[in-house]
Amino acid sequence: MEVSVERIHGMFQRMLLMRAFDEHAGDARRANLLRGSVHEYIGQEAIAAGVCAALHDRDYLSSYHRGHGHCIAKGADPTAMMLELYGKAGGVCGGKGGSMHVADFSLGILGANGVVADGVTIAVGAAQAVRLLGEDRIVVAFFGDGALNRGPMLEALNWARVYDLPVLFVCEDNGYSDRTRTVSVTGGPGIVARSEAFGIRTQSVDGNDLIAVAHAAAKLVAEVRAGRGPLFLHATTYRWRGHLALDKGLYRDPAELEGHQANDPIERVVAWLGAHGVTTRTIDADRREAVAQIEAAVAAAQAAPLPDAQALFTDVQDLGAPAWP
Amino acid sequence: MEVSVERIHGMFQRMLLMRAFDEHAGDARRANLLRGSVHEYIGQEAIAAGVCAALHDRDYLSSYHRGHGHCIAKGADPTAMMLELYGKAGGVCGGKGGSMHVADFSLGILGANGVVADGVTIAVGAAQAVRLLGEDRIVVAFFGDGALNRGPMLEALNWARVYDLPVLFVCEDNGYSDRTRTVSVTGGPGIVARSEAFGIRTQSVDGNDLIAVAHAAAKLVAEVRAGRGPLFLHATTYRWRGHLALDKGLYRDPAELEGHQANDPIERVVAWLGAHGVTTRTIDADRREAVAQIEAAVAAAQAAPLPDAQALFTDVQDLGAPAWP
Amino acid sequence: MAVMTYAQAAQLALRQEMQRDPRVWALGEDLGPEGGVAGQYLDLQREFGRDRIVDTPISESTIMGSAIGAAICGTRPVVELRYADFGLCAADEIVNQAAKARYMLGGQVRVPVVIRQQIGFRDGMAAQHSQSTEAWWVHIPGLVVVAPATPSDSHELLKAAIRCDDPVIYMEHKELWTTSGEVDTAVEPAPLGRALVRRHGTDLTLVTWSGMLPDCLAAAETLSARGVQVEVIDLRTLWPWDRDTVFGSVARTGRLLVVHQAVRIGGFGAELVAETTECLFGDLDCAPRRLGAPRTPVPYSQPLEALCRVSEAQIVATVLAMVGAAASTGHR
Amino acid sequence: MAVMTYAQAAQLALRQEMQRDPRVWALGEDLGPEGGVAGQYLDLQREFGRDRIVDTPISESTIMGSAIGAAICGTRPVVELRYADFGLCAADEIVNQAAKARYMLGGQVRVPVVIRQQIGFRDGMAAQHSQSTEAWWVHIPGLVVVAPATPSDSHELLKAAIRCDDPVIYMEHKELWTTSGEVDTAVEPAPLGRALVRRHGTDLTLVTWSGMLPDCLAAAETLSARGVQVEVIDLRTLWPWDRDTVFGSVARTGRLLVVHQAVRIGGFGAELVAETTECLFGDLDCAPRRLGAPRTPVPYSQPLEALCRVSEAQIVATVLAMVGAAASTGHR
Ligand SMILES: Cc1ncc(C[n+]2csc(CCOP(=O)(O)OP(=O)(O)O)c2C)c(N)n1
Ligand SMILES: Cc1ncc(C[n+]2csc(CCOP(=O)(O)OP(=O)(O)O)c2C)c(N)n1
Ligand SMILES: [Mg+2]
Ligand SMILES: [Mg+2]
Repeated sequence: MEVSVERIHGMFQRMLLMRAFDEHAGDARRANLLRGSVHEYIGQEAIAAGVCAALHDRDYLSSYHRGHGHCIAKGADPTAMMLELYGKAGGVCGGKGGSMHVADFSLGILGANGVVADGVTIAVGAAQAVRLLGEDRIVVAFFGDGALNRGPMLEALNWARVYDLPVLFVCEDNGYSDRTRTVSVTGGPGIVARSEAFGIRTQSVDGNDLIAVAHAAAKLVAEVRAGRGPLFLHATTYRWRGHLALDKGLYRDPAELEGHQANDPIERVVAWLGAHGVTTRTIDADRREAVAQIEAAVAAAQAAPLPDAQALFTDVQDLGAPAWP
Repeated sequence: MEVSVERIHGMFQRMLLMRAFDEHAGDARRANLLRGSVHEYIGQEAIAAGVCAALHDRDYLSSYHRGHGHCIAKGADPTAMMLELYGKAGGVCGGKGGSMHVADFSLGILGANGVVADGVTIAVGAAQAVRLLGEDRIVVAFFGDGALNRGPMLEALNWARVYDLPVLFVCEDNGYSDRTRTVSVTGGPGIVARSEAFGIRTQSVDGNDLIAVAHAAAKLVAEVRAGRGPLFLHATTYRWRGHLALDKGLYRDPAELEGHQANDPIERVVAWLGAHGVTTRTIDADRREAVAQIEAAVAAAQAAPLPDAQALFTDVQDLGAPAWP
Repeated sequence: MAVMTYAQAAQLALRQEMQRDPRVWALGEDLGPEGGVAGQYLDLQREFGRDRIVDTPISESTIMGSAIGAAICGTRPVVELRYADFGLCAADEIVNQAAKARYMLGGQVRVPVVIRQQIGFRDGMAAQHSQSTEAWWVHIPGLVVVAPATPSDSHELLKAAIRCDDPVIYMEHKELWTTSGEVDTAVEPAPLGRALVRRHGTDLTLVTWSGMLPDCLAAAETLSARGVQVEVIDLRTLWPWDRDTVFGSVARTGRLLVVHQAVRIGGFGAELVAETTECLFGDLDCAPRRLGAPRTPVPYSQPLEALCRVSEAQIVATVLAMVGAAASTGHR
Repeated sequence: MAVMTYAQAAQLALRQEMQRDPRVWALGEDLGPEGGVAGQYLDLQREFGRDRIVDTPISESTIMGSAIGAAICGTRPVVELRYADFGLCAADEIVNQAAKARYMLGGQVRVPVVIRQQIGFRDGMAAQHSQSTEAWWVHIPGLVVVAPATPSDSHELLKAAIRCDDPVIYMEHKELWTTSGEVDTAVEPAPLGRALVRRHGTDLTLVTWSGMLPDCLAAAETLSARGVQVEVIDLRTLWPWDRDTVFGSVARTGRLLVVHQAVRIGGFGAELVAETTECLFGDLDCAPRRLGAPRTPVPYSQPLEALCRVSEAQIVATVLAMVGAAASTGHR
């Protein structure tokens, strides 16, 4: 399956947007303009971009705490997302969710999630709904390497196989579970052995190589769509920032970080695009465009109104008053 | 490692005791002399007998809902157990636990357990205590094939490997998870693939062949004792009765049951003992002795007093009254 | 109208809802082979197939998590968690996902899932199979909590729960499965949140639900013979509970007693007493009281388990004390 | 005596207990690298090694289950579950195993485990990282529930919890980590179950704990200036709670207000109000009241989160209403 230069170029533009979005989100959190936990996706962008390019709008996507990139890759509006991070009324979740719960259901994005692995059990259920309703969709579940030690994650792998569900599992293996090196708390031969032990065919890929991810995802998504799922993509990568914006990442050797920064997934695409005839001028324009788009989103977010007090009480549940006198 | 005829004979006697115990327990439950859930171990006795013969008294054992056999195999007093099933004051747990919670801590038996797989997480913790206290003990965790689909079970496998704990996992694979055929809800190549995916060396054995189980267990226990654990024993077997005493097992093909009854682990040892010089007369005496011992236990249990009302309030916790006026 | 058991009524309700709406389905352990632990799914797999009555692995977290995913994606799952005790294996999914998804996502989704968890003592099931955890769920924003006490409600309330667009914790009582009574099989489900006055009375308001209803009615009968007329309210829905009915009654009787099988300390009775006291303090003729299990795990042995149960005699004695105490101090 | 933060006091307590008793150890996610999310384990792995300050996989069920096994086999584990929200991932192990093992096994074992779960709002942590679930644990037989509000208690109560032979749910408040105060570093831990009167008063008894204590004290200050003297009781241990102190105070003041950050409906305030009403009905001058969060998930956006908080102004207004109401109707 060949992925065209044009399509790679489109994915690259999304990567730039993700990068710019999280550059701002992290800085804004450190400046206390945002609240709560903000997990930057910086360094991992090729995975979301490559995988989501293989999806249709109607396909479902479930994400985890590091979820901004997946939303952008699936087509969510960065402005509405930025409003959400700023807790504004016009945010994708009306300001009630924040960074850990960004979602856009109109694009099949079931949401980021604050509990490790819970998004994966939700994803296999979404696939069951697809099956039951006879719909033509597939489900992609993103999660980190740390999730593979949580029971519900492992249950969900079994579940997908038992019911032969149309799910593509995508593990973003950045080597860390919060401040702990995942290998130090993960027994046995590793992630691929685990998914295969549940009968789920698994492919590994260099998650910093957009072209490789895009090819692998195109193939796997087509297979899942054809009913040959569930399948599993294991993508190795690295997160440049701390676990979350307020974590300085001091437990890591600076040399380790530098090594990985030299392997910037964005610059690797830049090189590839250059080799395939895209000019530096075009790429520079892309970069400016991404930054400009995020700047506009930030400006809009900062100018937007906060939610009305009564929003506190809406969408709790239909029955019963949230507060009795 | 050779296991002597004498030792096999001793294990055989324990098997007879288990069988007689659960013959009575099942009947007594069906006659409403007992209460609650009673899970008979009938047909699986070779596993407990063979594994526990390799253990010292000080070794820890954790069990699950089908726990009578493991207790007897580890040396628990069938009379105190029977009192427990009859809810009597002198029961191993003072009548407060019942069939699903039989335990004898003085023999390292941490207890049967009413929640699938929870005993396994407890077992790996026991092994951590052993390590921390520098004790010379190992831990054996028994569980069923259905448990391999529960997250905590899978987490515990990882856990034991991460900390290299002295645990022997023993899966009693009787093909059923309650009324459901386990294979119908278990994806992938199966149980052995799962434990190995967590880096735990696994051996399969015919669980109805006492000699095979005893040999395998002796070897594995010695390895765990020598610090080469955790290890995993996968023993295939079959339960003759329903999932619990009140389940008639109508979801099974009678032919299936008959086939397995022809493979009675007890009669297989009888044949082996015969071939190794143990006389029919001795074996008949063994059978009578086991039945007599259980009859005596039942008589004692039926005659024993019920707990005093105040037992309701003891051993809840040191602080705070369980019932304020 | 037909006479049937609480279990049969539950089976009928699910069957009717599945016939009515193809998006309704059920999942859990052992629903197919013998129709669930109480036959409440009997024959349904035969009628609707293995895709709509789904036998699952022993994976409570994923049973619950997948139902949430399926609910937000357009279906209406009925989750069978068996005992409320095992419901705790899915507490995270229930509380952190099912109850909050609609709110956290700013109303983009709804989570129409029914979460069945059996509660209560039955015949020596002991500490890990006897708990009544309704108070936990009432405390969690986003959840509806329902507990039917009769065959008729077993039918009607399950239908109502299935049609509810929010997650419903649906608690059936193990001892009620085999009770039988009249069921209007053609009934349209009543709205959730309405209590029923099971017996009218003027002297004291007794609020109860689920497995304690029969004992409360028996106690009321005994008390009636002794000249004390107790109004027995079956709450049916615990969240939101029917303030109008309870407050209206307490305003008339001046006395409130709540009876439940759950542990008394921290039970839902505390909320009912606290809220009623806050709102109707001036109308109360005596201190409202609660009866429930002592704060001990549930023991196996029959006489000990029996001591954990609120007995008819205890209800009678408590009511008499309350009525007598009030009589002796007079209206304040 | 030394001045230190609540987090430092917690670190010191654990350190002292680990020095004192080699059976004490701790386990949880990320305890080593930076000493836990609030530095409450800072440097301890360096001092005690990786076998006693254990970094774990993200496996809440097994973190909890293994600690139970280790506790019944002779050690005294301190479990770090991080946020109370994730504590729900181990609800089964806490409720069905830790709380019941001693009882179910007829007293053969004890489960000396401290289960740390951080509660409360902090700075937009939103719906899955802000819950206060103390009411759940109070309802479960077998558990002790502790919630320190000051650096001194962060030190003293953690030590007491570690020495307790039963499972202790130990709830630290996220907003308190950085508060500082005097700590008697050489203190022997006081027994659990004792409240502290943080401020004496005659007009109303305000019972609170954990993160709401500072707001309650501030409100009491404001009220004092307006001539209303509020007695502020810091409960410290929620189960068993200190009836003598609370009842003694309410018997004097005739008025009870409970303030907590947890959701008001079904919160532990309900138990305190219900029990006090049952026992002291005749002493009450007005209806006891409770303040807590509305029954909504915790929203992210700052102004919405702020609305979920019980504010000083709300406390002041409620106290004034209670005192005024009583004043207008007079002693009854
Ligand atoms: C059940 C649960 N336990 C713990 C946490 C705290 N936590 C948040 S993210 C994280 C590490 C996750 O690592 P990984 O899955 O590899 O994702 P990454 O952050 O590396 O992208 C932890 C422990 C949580 N959110 N949920
Ligand atoms: C967490 C949990 N879920 C469900 C149950 C109900 N249950 C009890 S035993 C059992 C089947 C267990 O099968 P397996 O582990 O193979 O053991 P077996 O009964 O075959 O010996 C089930 C589902 C339970 N006890 N705990
Ligand atoms: Mg990671
Ligand atoms: Mg089995």
